[in-house]
Amino acid sequence: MQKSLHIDPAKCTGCLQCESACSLENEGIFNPSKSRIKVFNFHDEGRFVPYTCTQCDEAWCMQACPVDAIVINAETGSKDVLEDICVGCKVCTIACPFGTINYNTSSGKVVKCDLCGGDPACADACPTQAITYVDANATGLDKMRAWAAKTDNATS
Amino acid sequence: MRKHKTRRIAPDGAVAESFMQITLKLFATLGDLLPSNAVRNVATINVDDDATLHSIIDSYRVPRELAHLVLINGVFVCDADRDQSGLLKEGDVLAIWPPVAGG
Amino acid sequence: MHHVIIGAGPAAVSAAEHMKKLDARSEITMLAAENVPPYSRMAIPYFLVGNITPEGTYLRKNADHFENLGINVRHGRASSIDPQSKSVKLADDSTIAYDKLLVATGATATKPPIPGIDLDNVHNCWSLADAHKIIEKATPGSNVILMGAGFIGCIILESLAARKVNLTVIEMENRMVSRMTNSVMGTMIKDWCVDKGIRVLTSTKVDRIDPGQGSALSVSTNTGESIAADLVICATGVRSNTAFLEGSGINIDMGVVVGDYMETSVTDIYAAGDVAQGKDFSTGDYYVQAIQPTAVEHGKIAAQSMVNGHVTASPGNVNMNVLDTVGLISTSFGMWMGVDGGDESELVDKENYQYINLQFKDDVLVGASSLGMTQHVGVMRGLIQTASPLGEWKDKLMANPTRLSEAYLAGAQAQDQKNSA
Amino acid sequence: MSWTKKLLRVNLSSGTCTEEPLNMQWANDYLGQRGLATRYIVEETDPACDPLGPDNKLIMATGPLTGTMASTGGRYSVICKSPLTNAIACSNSGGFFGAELKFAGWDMVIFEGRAASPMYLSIENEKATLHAADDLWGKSVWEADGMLRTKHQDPQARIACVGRSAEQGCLYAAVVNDLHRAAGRSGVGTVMASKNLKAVVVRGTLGLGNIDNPEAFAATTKAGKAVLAENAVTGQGLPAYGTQVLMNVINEVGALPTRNMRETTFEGAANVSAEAMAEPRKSDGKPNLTTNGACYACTIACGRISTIDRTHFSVKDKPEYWINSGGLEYEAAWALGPDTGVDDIDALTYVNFLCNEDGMDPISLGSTIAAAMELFETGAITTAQTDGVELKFGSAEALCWAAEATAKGEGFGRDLGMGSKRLCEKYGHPEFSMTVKGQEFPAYDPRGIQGMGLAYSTSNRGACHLRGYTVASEVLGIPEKTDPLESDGKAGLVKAFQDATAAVDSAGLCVFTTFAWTMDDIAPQVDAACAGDWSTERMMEVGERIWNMEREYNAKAGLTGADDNLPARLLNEPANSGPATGRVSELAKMLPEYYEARGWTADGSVTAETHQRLGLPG
Repeated sequence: MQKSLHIDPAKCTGCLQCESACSLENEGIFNPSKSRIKVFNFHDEGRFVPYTCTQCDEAWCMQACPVDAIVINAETGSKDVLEDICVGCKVCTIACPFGTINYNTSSGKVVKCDLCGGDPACADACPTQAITYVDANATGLDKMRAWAAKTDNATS
Repeated sequence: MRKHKTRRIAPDGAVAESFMQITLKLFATLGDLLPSNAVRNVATINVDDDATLHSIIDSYRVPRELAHLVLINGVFVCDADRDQSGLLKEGDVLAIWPPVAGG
Repeated sequence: MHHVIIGAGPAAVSAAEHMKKLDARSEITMLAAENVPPYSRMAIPYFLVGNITPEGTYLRKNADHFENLGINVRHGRASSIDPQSKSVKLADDSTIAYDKLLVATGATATKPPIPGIDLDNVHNCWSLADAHKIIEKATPGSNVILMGAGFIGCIILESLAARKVNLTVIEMENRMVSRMTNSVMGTMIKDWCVDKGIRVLTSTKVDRIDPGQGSALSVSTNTGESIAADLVICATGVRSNTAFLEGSGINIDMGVVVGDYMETSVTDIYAAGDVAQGKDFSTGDYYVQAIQPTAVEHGKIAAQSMVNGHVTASPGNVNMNVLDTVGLISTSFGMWMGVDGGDESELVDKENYQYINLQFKDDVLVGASSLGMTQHVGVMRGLIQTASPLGEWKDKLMANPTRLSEAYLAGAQAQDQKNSA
Repeated sequence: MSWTKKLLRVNLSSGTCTEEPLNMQWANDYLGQRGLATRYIVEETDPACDPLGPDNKLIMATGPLTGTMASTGGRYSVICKSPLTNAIACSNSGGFFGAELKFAGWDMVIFEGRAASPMYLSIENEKATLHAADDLWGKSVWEADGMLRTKHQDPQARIACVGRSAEQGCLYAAVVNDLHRAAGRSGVGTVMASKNLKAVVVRGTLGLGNIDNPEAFAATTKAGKAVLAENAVTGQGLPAYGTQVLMNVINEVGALPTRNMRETTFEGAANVSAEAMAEPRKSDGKPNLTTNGACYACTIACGRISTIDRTHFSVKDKPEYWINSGGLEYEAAWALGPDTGVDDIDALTYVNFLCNEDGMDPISLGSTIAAAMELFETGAITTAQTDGVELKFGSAEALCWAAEATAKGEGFGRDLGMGSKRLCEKYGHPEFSMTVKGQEFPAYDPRGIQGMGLAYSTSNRGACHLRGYTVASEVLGIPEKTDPLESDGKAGLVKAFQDATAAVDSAGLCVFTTFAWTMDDIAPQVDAACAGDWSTERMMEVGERIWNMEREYNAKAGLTGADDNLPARLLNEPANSGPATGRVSELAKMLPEYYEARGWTADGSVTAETHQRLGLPG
C-alpha cells in the first residue's frame, strides 16, 4: 500500500518543526528556507497551512523536465529529483501549477519533496499530527489533485 | 439541580439521609462535566454531609489524575487529604482544575 | 496502427511515450534528423558552461530507453510527405508509410539577412554541433559579440561570461528579452548584465559584418560603431521547420496551424512542439509558443488524439518562460503584458533586482512576471490556468503582489472545502 | 557549536555595520542571549548612562538553542539599560525573528549610538544595511511591517519593529516582532526608538549547523519533546487554554490584584477568563478564541489567537481590527481587566491588539491606567486632563480611550506613557504606584502568594513574574506544591527559580518548558548543542552568575538594597477577601534570608567572595 502525506491545517500551530526537520534531513542543517515543506501563516485569519508536493499523478514537473532528471520512486510513488542529472534549467518550477518544486540558488538545482524515501521527517517532527504519513487512499489528497486537475490541459 | 442525596445504611439497618449545599466549580477541560444547571463553570450541588473530596470528584466523573488543583475556598487540598471527610461545610466553594499553568 | 513521428525533440518524445502508454501495441517510428540520441536544446547552455557532458543533454538517459519501450528511432531527414499515399519521403529517397503522422520537426535558428552573416566565425547557438563550435572558439580573452538578447541569447550569456570572453550584446529592441519583459523588467536585466561586466547595446542593429584583421571580424552597427570580434553568435530568432511540407496541402502560417486536438488541416496529420502554431490559453489565438512545457503538452495531446480520436479539446497552452541571465532569474506567464481594462499590481526594487508584476482581468490572474523570485513560482501558472476568481485576495495582491502563494493556497483550500461539502 | 560565533555591530551614529567574532570565552561563562548580551553591556557601557542617550546600547541576542529543533528554541532577547527602571533591561520574545537572525548567521546584533534621522536595518544573511526610515516613522508596527514586507518583496522576512508609542517616548514601549510577539517589558522599545531605529528586517537562508554532537542532539531534543507532550500542563493544559487559564485560578486563590491592587479578588474574573474566551458570542456565534499558535520550534503552542466581536463599540466602525491577532494572554488580560476593574473581554482584546499594533507592554499599560483611575477617583486627576473622559474603574470605554491615547502618544496618553511611578508622582500620590524599581506589577498579589513578593522586590528588572515564577510551586504545584500563604522557605525557592530562569533564558529556550522540564532535561540539550560539558550544575552556576552580574550592573547604575522593596499598600494594607484575608506581604522577613542565600551583605550587595566565586567581570 502506497502512503502519502496527509495534511490537516486545522491541527497546525505554525511551529515550523516540519520545516526544521525537512531541512535537517535534506540539507544537514536547520534551515527552514530550504525546506521542501512550507507552512503558510494566514495571520489575519489565524490559520496555518503546511504545504508541500502532493506527488500528483500528472507530474507536470517530471514531464516538463528536458533531461529526465525527475523520476518516479517505485517504492514510494514520489517524484524524485536526481540531483546529478538536473541541470538547473528551472522549467519544472514554472510547469508545476502547485509551485512545489523550487530552485535552490546555492546548489543550482531544483528541490522538491521526496517523502524522505518513505519515512518523512516532517511527519515525524510534527507535534500535533497536522502532518501524518498514511495510506494514500485516506489522505484527501485527491481533493487537492482535483483542484490541480483544473490546470491540466484536458489530457487526462 | 442534580440531587446528590445519599442514603447511608448503618450496620443496625438504620437509614440516615443528610446533605449540604456547596458550590462546585470545574474549570478548563473539566467544565463539560458540570451538571446541566451550571452557569459557566459554576454549579450549586448537594453533597453528603461527610462527603470526601474524592467521592465528589468521582461522582462527577472527574478522572482523579485530572483533579490536579483542588481548592476549598481557595485553599489547596493535597491528594492525601482528599479521602478525609469533614473538610467541607455548607456554602463552601470547591474548585477543581486539571493540570494547568500560565504566566 | 503505425504512428510516424518526424522529429526527436521533446514534443516527439513526449508523444511517442504517451502513445505507447495509451496503446502498447501501436507501432511507433520516430525520425531523428540529427545523428545523436534525442537531446534537449534547453540543456545546451549548461553544456556550454561545462556543467554537463553532451550526454547530459539527452532527453532520456538510458541508451536503450526507446528500444525498451518498443519505439523505433530512425535517423534521417524528411524531405517531403505525401498525404495521398500516406508516406514520408526521406532525404535518401527512402519512404516510410504511416497510418497517422505527427510533425514535430521543431524550429531552426535563423540568421538575419545582413552582409557578412555567412562568414566563418559567425554561428548560431542552436544545435549540439553549434555548441561544440562555440566552445572551441570562445576562448578566454577573445572578443565575442552576441547578436540578440532574447531567450537563447540571455541563457547562454552565463556560459560565455564563465568562459571569460570580452562580451558585447547587441539587441535591436529597446530592452532585453522583449518577449517576456516590459521595459522596467527588461531594463533591470540589462542593468544586471552591465553590472556583471557585460557590454549591452540595446536599440542597436548590426548592419554588416566584415572580415577584420587576422581571423577576426569587424561588426558595424547602425549607430556607426565598429567592434572587433573573434566570434559572432547569432541568436536573433528561430523559424519553424516547415519547408519540407510545401505542397502537402497542410495549412502553414508561422508554423503548422493546428486545432484543439493538434490536428493539422490534413486528415491523420498532426503537429506538435516548436513547429506547431497552436492555441494560446490566454488569447485563444494561434501562434508558435516554442517553449519546452508546451512542446511536451502538445506531444501528449497529439498522442491522445492520434490513439483515441478527437475526444478532449485542448483549452490551449499557457505561455510561460523562465530564464537565468547570469544568475538573475526571471519568469513570465500568460498575459504578462496585461489586458485591456485589466488591473496591474507591480513592485519594483531596482537596487536588489527584485520585481513582480501581476496582471488581472476582473479578479482573475491572467498574467505575471517576476525577477529574482525562486520560491513557489509555479503558482502563477496554477492561478492563471485555473482562472480561479481571487475574491478578496485580488485586493490583497493589488496591495502586495508577493502574497501570491497565500492567495493560491487560500483558493485551493476554498476549493477543497467546496469539494468536500 | 550552535553559536554562529559572529555578531553584528551597528553604529547608528556613523551608519556602519561591522562583523565581529563572538567572544567565546564569555559564551562559555554566560551561554547566550540574556547572559551573554548582558556581559557585553557590562563591558561596553557605563551603567550610569542615560538610558535614552546615545551611550546606552541595545542588543538583540539569541541563545545557542535558538534556531534549532529543540522545543521552544526560537527565543531572542532585547537587552539594554531601561528608561523605566534605570536598571538592566532584558525582554524576551518568541515568534520567529530570533531564529531567522540565527539563520542569517548572527548570534546577536549590538546597536550603539544614535542615528541623526529615522533608520531601519535590513539583514539578508551576511549583508546588513541601514536604510532611511522617514516614511516609516509615525507609523504603527502593523503599518510599518506591511510597508517593509512590500518593499523587500519577501513574504518570509521577519520583522521586529517599534510603534508610535515608542517614538513618543512611552517608557514601557515594546519591540514587537512577527506582528504580535513582543520583547515587552522595561521599555526596550523606547530605547530602540531613542536611537532613531524603527525596525529590523531579517532574512536568513544560510541556516544553522554547528551542532556539537548532532546525533546526541537529535536524541535529546526528541526526548525533551516527548516529555513536554506527555506532561499534562505542557501537553494539554497550555495548548488548550493558554496562560489565561490562570484568571480563575488566581482569583480563586485570592491573589488576583484588583483595582490597582486594592483588592485581591475580582468579581468579573470569569468574564475575562480562558473559559470565557472559548464561549460563543451572541453576535456571530463564534468565540473570541480562534486557535492556538506556536512560536518557532515550540511544541507546546500556548499562544492565543483571537478576534474581537465586530459589533463591540471599540471596533464596530473599524474593520481593520476585524482580524486575528495575538492574545489574550494572562498577564495582559489581568492588567487590562481586573486591575482596571473592567470585565469586558472584547475591550480587553481590543486594547491588547493596540499593544500589538503600537508596541506597548500591556502589563505596564494596564497598571498605569489602573493607577490613573485611582488618581481620578481621588480627584487628583479630573476630566480636565482626560478630555472629559470619566476615567473610572470598571469603564471599558475609559480603558479603550486611555490605551488609544497612549498608543499614539497624544494628550493625556503622554502622561500615561510615563508609567505608573512617574504618573503618580506627577499627580501627588506616589503611594498609588504599584511598582518595584519603577516597573509595574504583574498579575499575582504578594499578599496571597508570598514568594512572589520576594521575587518582585528582588527582580533585577523591577516587578516581574518572569524572573522567578514561584507561582509554579506555590499555586500550581510545579515541581512540588508549597503553601502560598507561608513565607518560610521562600528565599531559597526564589533564588532557585531566579537562577534557573536566567539559564533557560540564556539558552534560547522558553521558560514555560520548565512546567515540564527540569534542568536535568535542559542541560543535556545544551550539552549536545554546545562544545564542552554542560551539566545541570553548570547550568545553575551560569544562572547564578548571570543573576549576580545583573545585580552588580544595577548597583553601579545606582540601585541599592533599598530598591528591593514593595509598595506600602502590599506591606501594610491586609488583603480584604479570599484565603489571604488579613495578610500582608512578609517581605521584611524573607529579604534577609534571601540575601544570605545569595551570599550578599545584609544591605544587599554582592560580596567580594561571591563575586570571586562566580568569576564576575570587573
